[in-house]
This record gives sequence, structure tokens and C-alpha cells, in this order.
Amino acid sequence: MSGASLLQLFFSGLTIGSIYALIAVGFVVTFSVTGILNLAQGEFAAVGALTAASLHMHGAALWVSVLAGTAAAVLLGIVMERAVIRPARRIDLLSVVIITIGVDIVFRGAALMIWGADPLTLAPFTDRPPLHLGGATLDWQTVWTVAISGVFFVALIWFFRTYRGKAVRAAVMNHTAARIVGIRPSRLSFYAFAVSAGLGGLAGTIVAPITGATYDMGLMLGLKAFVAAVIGGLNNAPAAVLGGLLVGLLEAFTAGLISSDYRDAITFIVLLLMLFVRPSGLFGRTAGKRV
Amino acid sequence: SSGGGQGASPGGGAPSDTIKIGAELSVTGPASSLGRPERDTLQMVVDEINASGGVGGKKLQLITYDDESNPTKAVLNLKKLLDQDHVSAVIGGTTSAISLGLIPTIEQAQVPFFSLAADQRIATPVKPWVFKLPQGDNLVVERILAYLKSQNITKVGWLSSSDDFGQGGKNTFEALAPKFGIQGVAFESYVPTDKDMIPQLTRIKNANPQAVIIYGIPPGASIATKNFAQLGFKVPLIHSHGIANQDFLTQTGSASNGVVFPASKLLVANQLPDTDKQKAVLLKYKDDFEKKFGYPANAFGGHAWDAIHIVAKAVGAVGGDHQKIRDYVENNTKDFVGCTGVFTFNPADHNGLTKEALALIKVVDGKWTLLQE
Amino acid sequence: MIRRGPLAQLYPPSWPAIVTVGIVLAVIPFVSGPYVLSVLIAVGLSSIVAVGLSLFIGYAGQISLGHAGFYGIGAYTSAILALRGVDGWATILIGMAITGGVAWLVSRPTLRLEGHYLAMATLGLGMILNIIMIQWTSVTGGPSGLTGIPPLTVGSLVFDADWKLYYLIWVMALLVIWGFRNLVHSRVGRALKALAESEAAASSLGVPTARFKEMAFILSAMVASLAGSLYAFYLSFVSPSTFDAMASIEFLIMAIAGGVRSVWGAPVGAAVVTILSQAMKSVVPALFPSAGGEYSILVFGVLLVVILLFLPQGIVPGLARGVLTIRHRWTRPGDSGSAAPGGEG
Amino acid sequence: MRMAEPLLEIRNLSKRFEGVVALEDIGFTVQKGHISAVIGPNGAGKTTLFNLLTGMVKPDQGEVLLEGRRIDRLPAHAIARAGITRTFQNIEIFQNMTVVENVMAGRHLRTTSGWLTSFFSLPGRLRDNRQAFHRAMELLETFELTDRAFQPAGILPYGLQRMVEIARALAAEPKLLLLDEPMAGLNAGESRKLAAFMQEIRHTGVTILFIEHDMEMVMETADDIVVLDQGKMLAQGPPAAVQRDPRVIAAYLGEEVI
Amino acid sequence: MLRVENLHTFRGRIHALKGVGIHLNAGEIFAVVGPNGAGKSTLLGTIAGLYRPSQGRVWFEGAEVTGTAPEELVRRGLALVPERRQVFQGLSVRDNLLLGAYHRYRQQRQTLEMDIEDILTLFPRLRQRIGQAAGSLSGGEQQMLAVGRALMARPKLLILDEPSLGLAPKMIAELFEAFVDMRKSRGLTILLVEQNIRAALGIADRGLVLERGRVKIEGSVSELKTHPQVEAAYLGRYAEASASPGGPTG
Ligand SMILES: Nc1ncnc2c1ncn2[C@@H]1O[C@H](COP(=O)(O)OP(=O)(O)OP(=O)(O)O)[C@@H](O)[C@H]1O
Ligand SMILES: Nc1ncnc2c1ncn2[C@@H]1O[C@H](COP(=O)(O)OP(=O)(O)OP(=O)(O)O)[C@@H](O)[C@H]1O
Ligand SMILES: [Mg+2]
Ligand SMILES: [Mg+2]
Repeated sequence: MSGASLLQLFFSGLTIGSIYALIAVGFVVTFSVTGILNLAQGEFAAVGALTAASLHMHGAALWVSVLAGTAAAVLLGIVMERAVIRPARRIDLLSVVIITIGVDIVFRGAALMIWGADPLTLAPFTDRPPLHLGGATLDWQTVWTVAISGVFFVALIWFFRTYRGKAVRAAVMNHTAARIVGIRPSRLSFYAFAVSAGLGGLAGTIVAPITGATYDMGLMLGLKAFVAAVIGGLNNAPAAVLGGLLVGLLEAFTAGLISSDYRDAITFIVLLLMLFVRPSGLFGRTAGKRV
Repeated sequence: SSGGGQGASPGGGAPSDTIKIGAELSVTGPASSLGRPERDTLQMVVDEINASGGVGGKKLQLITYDDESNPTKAVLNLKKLLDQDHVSAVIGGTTSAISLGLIPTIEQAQVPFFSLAADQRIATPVKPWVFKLPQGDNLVVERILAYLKSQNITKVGWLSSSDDFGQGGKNTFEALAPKFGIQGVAFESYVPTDKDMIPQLTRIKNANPQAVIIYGIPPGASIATKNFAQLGFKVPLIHSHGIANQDFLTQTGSASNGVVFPASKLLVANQLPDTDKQKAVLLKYKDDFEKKFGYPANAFGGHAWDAIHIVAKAVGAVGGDHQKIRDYVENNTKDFVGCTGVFTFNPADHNGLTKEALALIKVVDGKWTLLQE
Repeated sequence: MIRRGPLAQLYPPSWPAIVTVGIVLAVIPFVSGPYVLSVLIAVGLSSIVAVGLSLFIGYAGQISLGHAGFYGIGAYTSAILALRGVDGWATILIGMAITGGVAWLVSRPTLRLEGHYLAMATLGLGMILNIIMIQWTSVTGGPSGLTGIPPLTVGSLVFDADWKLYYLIWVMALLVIWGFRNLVHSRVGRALKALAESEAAASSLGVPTARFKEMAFILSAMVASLAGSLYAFYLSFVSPSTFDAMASIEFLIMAIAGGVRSVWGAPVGAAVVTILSQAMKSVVPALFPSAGGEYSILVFGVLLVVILLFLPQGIVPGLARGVLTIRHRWTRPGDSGSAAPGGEG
Repeated sequence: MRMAEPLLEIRNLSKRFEGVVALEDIGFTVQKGHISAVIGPNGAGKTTLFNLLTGMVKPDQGEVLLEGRRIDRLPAHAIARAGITRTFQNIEIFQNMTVVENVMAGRHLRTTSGWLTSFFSLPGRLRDNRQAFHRAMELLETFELTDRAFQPAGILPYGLQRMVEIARALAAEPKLLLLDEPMAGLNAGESRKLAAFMQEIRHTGVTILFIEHDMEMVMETADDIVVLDQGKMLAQGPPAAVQRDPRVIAAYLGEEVI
Repeated sequence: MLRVENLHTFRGRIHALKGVGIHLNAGEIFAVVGPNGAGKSTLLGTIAGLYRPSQGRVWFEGAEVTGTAPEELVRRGLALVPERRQVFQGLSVRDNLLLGAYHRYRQQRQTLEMDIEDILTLFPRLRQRIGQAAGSLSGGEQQMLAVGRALMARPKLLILDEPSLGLAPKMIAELFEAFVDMRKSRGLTILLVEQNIRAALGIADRGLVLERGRVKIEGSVSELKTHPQVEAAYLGRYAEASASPGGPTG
């Protein structure tokens, strides 16, 4: 395979990887603050994408649509936190995960009712012909996707190094201890859901020009992003970005070089082998637990 | 055997002036963009029929269940239609996998079934109780192959979705291509939920085909088309009837210009010559549907339209008995002009379409254009 | 009331409940139509998978998002072999053996992982299995699957009618439930619960934690395979989408909604989830005539959330606790603040 | 039984964690039938020593012999089988199991029914349940925990959870019982009672090695004392000698001996 | 400073506190002792806001704080060293200490380094472990960290649940000396649960004996020390009478 083709695969992996990355970050934000694995995470992307696309199709300016899409997701995140997560605070984490699946079902059903089953489209953020680099083409939307996940990558590294960032990590390590030093975990949980929903919504609006917006787009995105987040080590938001890119690149190169039929299987096998070598994620550290 | 012995004897519980028709559809889940127009069409037609006094003095009652694109739930739904609702006929099985999954139960319960899915195996070999409305993959693929041959193309790249739709196309292609002297130089697949098909297309490109066939439905097929354009492919791009949907045009924009594909005539109804038997039917359906539901009609809804009309006609003639309906449909459906094509069923053919059921369509400046051959 | 010894109080015998449920289930075909049977068959099949899962999750403290894959191995093995003329019962056993082998192969590395890593690994495993079902077309029939699987037979008895399969499947399900209850209330069950709470402490007491986790995994995979085989013989049709990641998640929902720390949780969860989602299909349109299938899904999601919010331990433990509390109030009127200690009877 | 026979022999044991030297070149023996104590300042490596002895952590270097047989490379459960059980400083109780089930779990090695026996409820299952239950109830009675037997262990107060852990470790009928700060969280009266009980256990033939900061109890109970400091052996000997050792006083006991 | 009246608290179904009252003056050291399961930890937890009382009231510095969340109470100057240490396992020793000052971080960032220095002087062992994850510390080291973290909050009232647990004798002596110093230098008020009764009564001004959720004896340290029942009580263990009414029958 030629160098240009390889580069093309690389770009492809980058595109899809940064999409996973953005949603994976949302996973990690809620997980590292509340300890809850929010499996409805993917739906924020769907809601963001659908809202933006339908507004845009009704004539709203592109940036207004994108903002509105993100805002709609934030709103939904907040509602979810208040209505479901907060009342569920005291219950077993496994049950909470299933509750988030329930929420996911509700979101998806509602999206289907509101927007129907057919895909909506959103205009690309930069409407120019693709870039040509070294014989390969690069879509402008990919540039956007990569740039935005890059921004989050840096921002998250920064945030988790700050004092607040540490408080956030502390809150999930030990709820009681966090409260007795004055951290307000419920407030953090609120912000965490708002932020991760916003991230998901934004990710959705970025993806929509590439893939269209459908009511069920969140499901697969969510699962893949979950994988990316876990590979990165769930507690580590910057690593989730890397995890997303890794999954995307693996998929692209497997499909391009080995087999598109068995792409997901091969990708998973590689990821699993990595996990077996590093059982706490590629960038995770084993929590300082001992007996 | 008589329907009466089944315990599912129609008219038993229901007031005798209504006849129940069951619909088992994938209204939600991955196949929902097929299942929804099917459901809406069925309801629309039933309402129309009832508004105009019903058939044979009887009203139709439509009972629809959603299987969420899940074959197991589909079987449960079917049993419910048979056992609790005592329907006279069943329309449904949105996807091939689900239709195939329903067939054993249908055969056992001996109730007429009108499948809305394309897979060859549904109606070949002929099963007494199973009728199939959509064109089979063989018609579609043959049409594509004939077109390619007419363009002197012998080496093609193939990309299909890894679901029953894509798989059905691929199997048929592999079986028929040699007859047309055409060779597949690259076979790739994508998962319907994929967001990017550049890797697959890159592989296909490296195999230097003279044309590329993409066999799938939107949004996957749309993404693939955009990726195709993005990669600067210069060869003709052929699609299947799976893209016969307005969304495809919206999603692909200029990327789909030049795409050629065979599909139901519904898309180009107004471009059909007035001599075309289907023209009037298609225009009316399209018009009614779009007025009522506010989204574009498509071929899948068209299959449902055909099914319910065929059933209604039979019910009007012979009432609600399973056996009678089946016999009537098998023997008396002759030159029935539907959205999908002109149907003529007989004991050896439960699909009853010819290749005239398909039009060859080209996308020109973002519009469906009937390709005159 | 039967006077029970203290040990029986800790581990009440399983047969009374099994027999009661068995009798109720045995009567149902005589008083209901085939639709009810087919729903109950679906419940029975899911119960078998969910019971295995609840052992693995609720007792061994692990997680699996891949059990639909094992369910699928069973179904496909039976389908493929039975279509080639192998005896149905043999295909069930071969399926279980293959599944056990696969589970054993992957368990070593996989079960070293914890929590979400394990969730991801099993999700991956399930997806890999599912992809094989989709792509290995020559054997599996590809995305549209295999049809025409011949029914199970015993001598001249052919399991071709729903009611026969209904009895067969529920006999198996009750057997599995009975076995898992025995297991839970035994030395093995204690070891599993122990390692779930503290691997260090369990191993310090001589429990080979890795092996016990593996065994729980393999066993739960094998019963899933059993259910899968029965599924194939019931529908006489298999296709890959029945065994995808969503199916794994659905089994998980059943196990957890029912209550993973109770063996009866699984069948109850399976029943509630299956019946709810079926009932929604009739109830929702009846209440809102204009509503389509979308509403059923939505209402189902809402109900799932509500059930778990109010019964976070799952339905069975939740209701059991509710009954206890009521009985408690009943037998001990007055303020619970009274200092009087002691017990009744 | 000859009293001077070594049950446990530790040779040149070393362990480091990412640069931290937790134990360096430790060697001593524990005599069969004795109650021995390990003392030393916080972070001296006492718990790490227990973790090495029970296979929770693998040594970097050195050997551990139980009755002359090397056990330092065995996995934790095999060491338990060889005859060593323990309690944990930070209490590793099975919180959601009832108290009696906790102790029954301790009977794992003294019962045999496996997966098949349990699944199909072959006779061994009930026999083992009965046997484990009766032994567990006996132990709970000794620890005055009978009234808590059917409560989830997690709701017990801290001090009683310690007792459940000891009962659990004892249920396995070990040759060597390791107790990590068994008296932490007990008051003087409760400690004394436990000390008396430890003597009783010893008379049933169980050798005890324990870590404790309560000097009064250590001096009263132990036959031998090993003192660790910064991962090294500081002193070893009978209580009276150790108590007077100036190095021990400086590093551990402090000026005013409590 | 702190007043508690007729406090009743349930832990699950167990009625753990049955009408406890305490009164603490500013600058006082007050010890609570009692057998296992007496309800000592429950008492401290209820005061610190971790458990909600079913009845009774708590005043802190004249204001009623019954049922106030712990995250609020620490802002008012009440810090708790909980049972079982509860350090942030995955964070370094330093970050644990820093987070102890969470509520005053915004205003008093500059003073934190100084305070950490003080704590490391008190616990030199922690200085050697400053960058290590708290979860990998030894038991005693974690105990030091838990106390250090509470001190970082610069509380007015320090509530300690068995601070001597797992500490070496020398360390206990030093720590208790430090408590006395802090009371002197900063006017710190201390409420202390201890099993090491001698150490506790060594520094306390007043105290009480809690048994089965009730105050058995209350008074000055000299009264307690000489009380015949105290001597007697701590020579024998008490059977639990507050066992769950929902527990086993028979
Ligand atoms: N897993 C680990 N990673 C890093 N350091 C460790 C680990 N385990 C123990 N240590 C360090 O080794 C030293 C010895 O710890 P250990 O728990 O053995 O002390 P100890 O003597 O039991 O102390 P204490 O009396 O406080 O319980 C401590 O300084 C501790 O921080
Ligand atoms: N989570 C819980 N659920 C139910 N009951 C509990 C819970 N925690 C403690 N209890 C009960 O509350 C009572 C008081 O417990 P508490 O922990 O306050 O005792 P304590 O005096 O601190 O004992 P110790 O000295 O052992 O720490 C005990 O009977 C205990 O069993
Ligand atoms: Mg220690
Ligand atoms: Mg306590």
C-alpha cells in the first residue's frame, strides 16, 4: 500500500478517533466526578446533533444551531442529574448504570418521536473542498474535530492538575471523606453532568456534518467511546482522548490493511491484548490500594 | 386444512363487520427508516379504505406491533397477532432476517403473510403462505450488471453493509456477475453504524476497479458516497435501491452527482412516460403520503401500499378466512399495478415481479433523473 | 408454620419455591392461549441466561457485557449441527462444551481485569463472537442467519409445538434455578460471595479466587449456551442480531432489575422486562390511540428507571424487604424506639 | 509436643516498593506453640511482613519455611492450605454476608464440596453446610457474637468486626494464626479478654504471631518479641529483654513507657 | 461551643443513640468512652452531619446545626477524623493534606504551605512519604494523615474518632501532647472518642461513658477516673443488647 494510502488511513482514523475521543471525554468527566458510568452519554451527542441539524434545516445560522445543540444537551444533562442521578445517589453503582441505560432508552425513544427515524443533515463548519496533503485528502470537518479534541485534551490535563481538579478526583475516591473536608459532591455531580452533556452535545454537532444526525446514532458512538474511555483508564480524562484516537486509528488501519469484515473483531482483539498486558488501562495507574 | 381448526379463526371474537389485518414492523431500531413509512402507509391506506366504506361491506382494522428490529420480539409479536388478535393476514417483516425468522411460525399457523423484505430466500422456494412484495436482489443486481455491461465495464469494486441487506446483494452479485462477464476485484464491507468508510474505499481504490458498487442504505451509504468523492475516485459509482430516499440526496450533496442505481419508480414518478402503467398509482401515493405525514414517501412505504391493497382486494372478495385469502391472492392477483411494480402471482411465483418493476435512475445536479436506456 | 432450624433460616430449602412455581407454570398451558406461552417461553430462555449472569455478577462480583455471545454460540452450534443431521440433544451438549471451552480460554486473561475493564473486555468478547456470526457466512448463513432447524426429538416425541417446548424450556430453567440456588447456598457460594467482597481475605482463607471466578464464568457461559440451543430449536431460526451487544445488555438489565443477589431475581427480572415490553405494545396504544411504537419504548425506559430508583437492589430483594418491613410493623406495633430487646417465636 | 521446634522460619526476607524499602534482610523463627509478637514504629514493615508470609505480596528476596517446607512462592490460597491464616489491619470483612456466613467462609479449607456437589445438591453439600454452620456458631459463641450471627457483618461496630475476623481466621484451624493489631479499637477490658482467649487458642495447638501497639498487652501475652524499625530487625527476644532495650525505647516506646 | 440534646439516631434498623446529651465549652477537651457498639462513632457522625438524627438537636457556637451537611459544618469550623481513616486512597499524601483545607483554599492559599509544614513536623513519618499514594501507606501512617488532614481545616472544634488507633506508643504520646498544645495555642476545642482510655483521660477535662446508646456516667476526668463503675466497666466486656430487632428470632 502506498504512502499516500497510509496517510489517508491515518486521517480517517484521526477523524473517527477524535469523534470517539470527544464522547469518551464526556464519559470520563462524569465517571471521575461521580463514579457513575453514564451509558446515556452517547445520547447527548444524538440530541446535540439532531437539535443543531433540525434548527439549521429550518434556517438558523450554523453557529446558532451548534450552540443551541450544545445547550440542548446541557439542559438534558442537568435534567437527568436532577431527576434521576440525584435520587439515585445512595444506590448501588451497578443499579445506577442500569438506570442510565433506562435513561438512554427514554432519550432515544423521545428523539425518535421528535425527529423521526430519517437522518438529518448539518452543513460542515467550513464549507470548502477538502485539503490535499501528501496525496491524501483531509476533510475540513476532520480538522475541526481534531482541533476541538486537542483543545479538550490540553484543557483536561490542565484542569486535573489544578487544586479543583484534585478535589474532583477526591470526591469520587471517597464520598464521605470528600464531604468532611467540605467538598460538595452533589454540586460537583451537577456540574459534571452539565459539562459532560455539553461535551457530548458539541461532539454530536461536530459529527453531524460528517455522518448525518439520527436518533439512534448515540448508541454505537456511546459503546465505542466507552471502549475508548476504558482503554484510556476511565479516571483519566486526557487519556480518554488518546484512547479515542487509538481506537479510531486501529479501526482505520485494520479496515484498510487487514479486513473490513473483521475490523471490529481485530480492533477488539488488539485492545484486549493491550488490556491484558496493562490491566488498569493504557494510561491508568493502579489505585493505591493494599491490604 | 381449514383456518377454523387453528383457533385463530377470524371473526371469532371480533364483530363480524371488521376484518383484522396484522402488521409486524421494525418501527424502531436500526431498520426504523424502513419500518416507519411502512407503518404510516398501512394506516393511511386502511383509513382511506374504511372512509370509502370498507371492502366487501366490511371495515378493516389494522393492528401494528413494533419489533424494535429484533427477531425474537418479532416472533412474539407475530404470535400475539395470531393468537390474541386473530388477524386474517399478516404484513411485515421489515428486514430480511426478521421475515425469514417469522416464516416457520407463519407456515405452522397457516396464515397469509406478505413480506416487505427483499431476500431471495423468502419466496424461493415458494412457500404456500408467504408472499413477497419487494423486488428481489436478483432483479436489482441483474439490472446493475446489465448496465455495467452496457458500459463495457468488467472489473468492479464492491462495498456493502454487513447486514442482511448488504449480504443479500453480495451473494447475488457473486452468483450472477460471471454470467455478465464481470469480475469483482475487491469486496469490502462496513458496519451500518460506521461513520467513515475511507479505509474500505482506499482498499478498493488500490484494486483499480472500473466502477464501484455500494450496496447499502443511508446513512452508511451516504457516508460512503461522500468518502468516495473525497478520495477523488474518477470511476462510475453504482448504488442499489437502498438509497432510494430523499435523505441520501440531502446528506451527500454534490458528492452523489452521477450516481446510478436501479430502484422503484416511485422516485421518478413524474418523469415516467404517461404510458407507464404505474405512473398514476405512484403519483397518487406519493402525493397522499407526503401531504399526510410531511416527509418524503419512499419505496419501502410503497411495498406496504402494495401489500395492503392486495390483502384488501382479497378480503373484499372472499372475507377473512386464511385459506381463502391465500388462495385468492395466489390465483387472482394478475397485473396488479402497485408502487413496486406490476404483480402477477401464481403457485410457482410468490413475488410476481418482472424487471420492469425497476427504473434505472441517475443523480443529476442533486435530483433523481430517470435514465433512458 | 414449619419450625425451622437456624441453618434452614440462613439457607431455606429451594424446593418449595421451585415446586410452587413449577406447578403454576405447568397449569398455564391449560388456561391460556399460545401467545402467553410464547411470551413465557421467551421469559424462560432469558431466565436461564440471567440466572447464570446473576451468579457471575451478584455473587462472584464480576460483570459481563458479553453473555449474548455465549447464548449465540449455543444457538449457532445447535443450528449448524442440527441442519447437518446431528442429533439435537447432542448439539446442545456440544454447544455447551464449545462455549465452556471458549469461556475457559478467555477467562484466564480476562478475569484478571476488574470492574470496567472487565466490562469492556466482555463487551469486546461478545462483539467478536457476534462479528463471527455475521461474517463467517459459509457456516453461519451471515447476517440473515439460518432457517429450517429441525426440532428436538425424544423417541417419537417431537418438540414441534409451542406447548412442548414450553415444558421443556421451563423444566430446564427450573433445573438451572434450582442448581444455582444450591450453589449459592453452599461452600462454593460462600467462597464466591467472599471473593466478591475481598479477594485478599478470601484467598487468605484458602479460596483459589482466580479459579473460582473462572468457574463461575464458565458455568454461567455454559447455561447461556444451553438457553441458546433451546432458542434455536424453538424458533427453528437464528440470526446474528439476536446475539448482539444490546442483547447482552438486555440480559444484564433483567438480572439487575430482578436483583442479582437473589437467584429468583433473574427469572423475575426476565419476566418483568419481557412482559413489560410486550404489555407496553398493547397498553400504550390503548391509552393513547395515536401513539406509535416509539411510545412503548419510551414508557419502558421510564418504567425501568422508576423500578430501579425505588427498588435499587432489584425487584425480588426489594419486595422481600418490603414484606419483611410490613411484617415487622405488624408483629411489633408501637414505637420502634422502645428499648425492649428480644425476639418473637 | 516439643516446645522448641520452629514452626515458621524466615530467612533474609526483603521487599521494596518503588524505591521504598519496606523490609530488608529479615530473619527469625517462630516456635511451635508460642505466642510471638511483632512490634515497631509505624511504617516499620510489620504489615508488609504479614503480607509476604501469606502470599498477598511476593518477596524480592529471601525464603519462608513452614515446618521446613518453602512457602514463599506459593499463591495466597495455597499458603492458607499449608496452614497460615490471618486477620487484616484495615479489616477485610465480607460486609454483605452475615456474621455467621463470614465465619463459615473460614471453613473453606475444612470442607470439601465442590461445584458439582453443590449444584446438584449431592449429600456433601448439606453435610458441609451443617458442619461449617455448627463450627461457626461455636466460635461466635466464644466471641460473644451469637446475637449478631444473622446480621450483615458490615453493620457491626468496628471492634466487633475485628472479632469476626479473628473467628473467621480461626475457623480454618490454622497451624499459624497471624493477627494484625487485634486489639486496635478495643478498650482495656476487651483487650484483656482477647489476650486470655489467645492463650486458650494457643493451648489448642495453634501458634500465634501478632502485631500490636498496645505494649501492656504485648508484654503480658507474648513469649517472644520481634522488633522491626525502618524495615530492619531491631531486636528479638523475650518481653523483658526487649522492653529494656534502649534502641527499642528510643525508636518505638518513647520515654514514658506506657 | 457545642451542645447536643436528647439525640436519637438510627443506623439502619438499629437504634444506636437513645437520647444523648453533651455540652462542650470552648477550649475544652472532652472524651467519650464506652464498649464496642456503644454508639460512639454514631454520636460523632451525627454531630458532624454524616447521619441524620431521628430526634434531638445539635447547636454549634450558639446556632442550631441539626441535620446540617458535613460540607457545611466544616466551613463553620468543625472538623472530623472519622472512623477507619477515610483517606483519599489514590491521591498523594500532600494532596490529601491540601484537600483538608478545601473550604478555605480560595481565601487562604498562602498559608497552606505553612500549615502542611506544621503537620509534617508533627508527623515526620509523613514527610518521608509525601509523594506516595495515601492508599499504599501503612495503617498508622494513614491514621496520621487522617488527623493531619483534619488539622488542615484549622477547625475550632476537632472531633476525633479513635485517633490513637494503630499508632505506635511513642507517636500516641506525641500526638496527644500536640493536642494539648493546640488547645493552648489556638484555643482548639476537642471532642474525642478513645479506646485508649488512659491516654484519653490523660488529656481530657471532662468526659462521659456511653453504653448501649445512652450516657452512663458523665463528669470531670477526676470524677471519671475514680468512678468505681469506670474501673469495673473496662475490665469486662459488655454483651450487646441493642441487637437488631429484625435479627434472628428464636
Ligand atoms: N504497596 C505499597 N506501595 C508503596 N509503599 C508501600 C506499599 N506497601 C507498604 N508500603 C510502605 O512500606 C512501609 C511499611 O508498611 P507496613 O504497612 O508494613 O508498615 P507497618 O509496620 O505495618 O506500620 P503500621 O504500624 O503503621 O501499620 C510503609 O512506609 C509503607 O508506606
Ligand atoms: N451501617 C450500619 N447499619 C446498621 N447498623 C449499624 C451500622 N453501623 C453501625 N451500626 C450499629 O450501630 C451501633 C453503634 O455502632 P457504633 O459504630 O456507633 O459503635 P462504636 O461505639 O463506635 O463501636 P466501636 O468502638 O466498635 O467503634 C452498633 O450496634 C452497630 O451494630
Ligand atoms: Mg501495619
Ligand atoms: Mg466506633
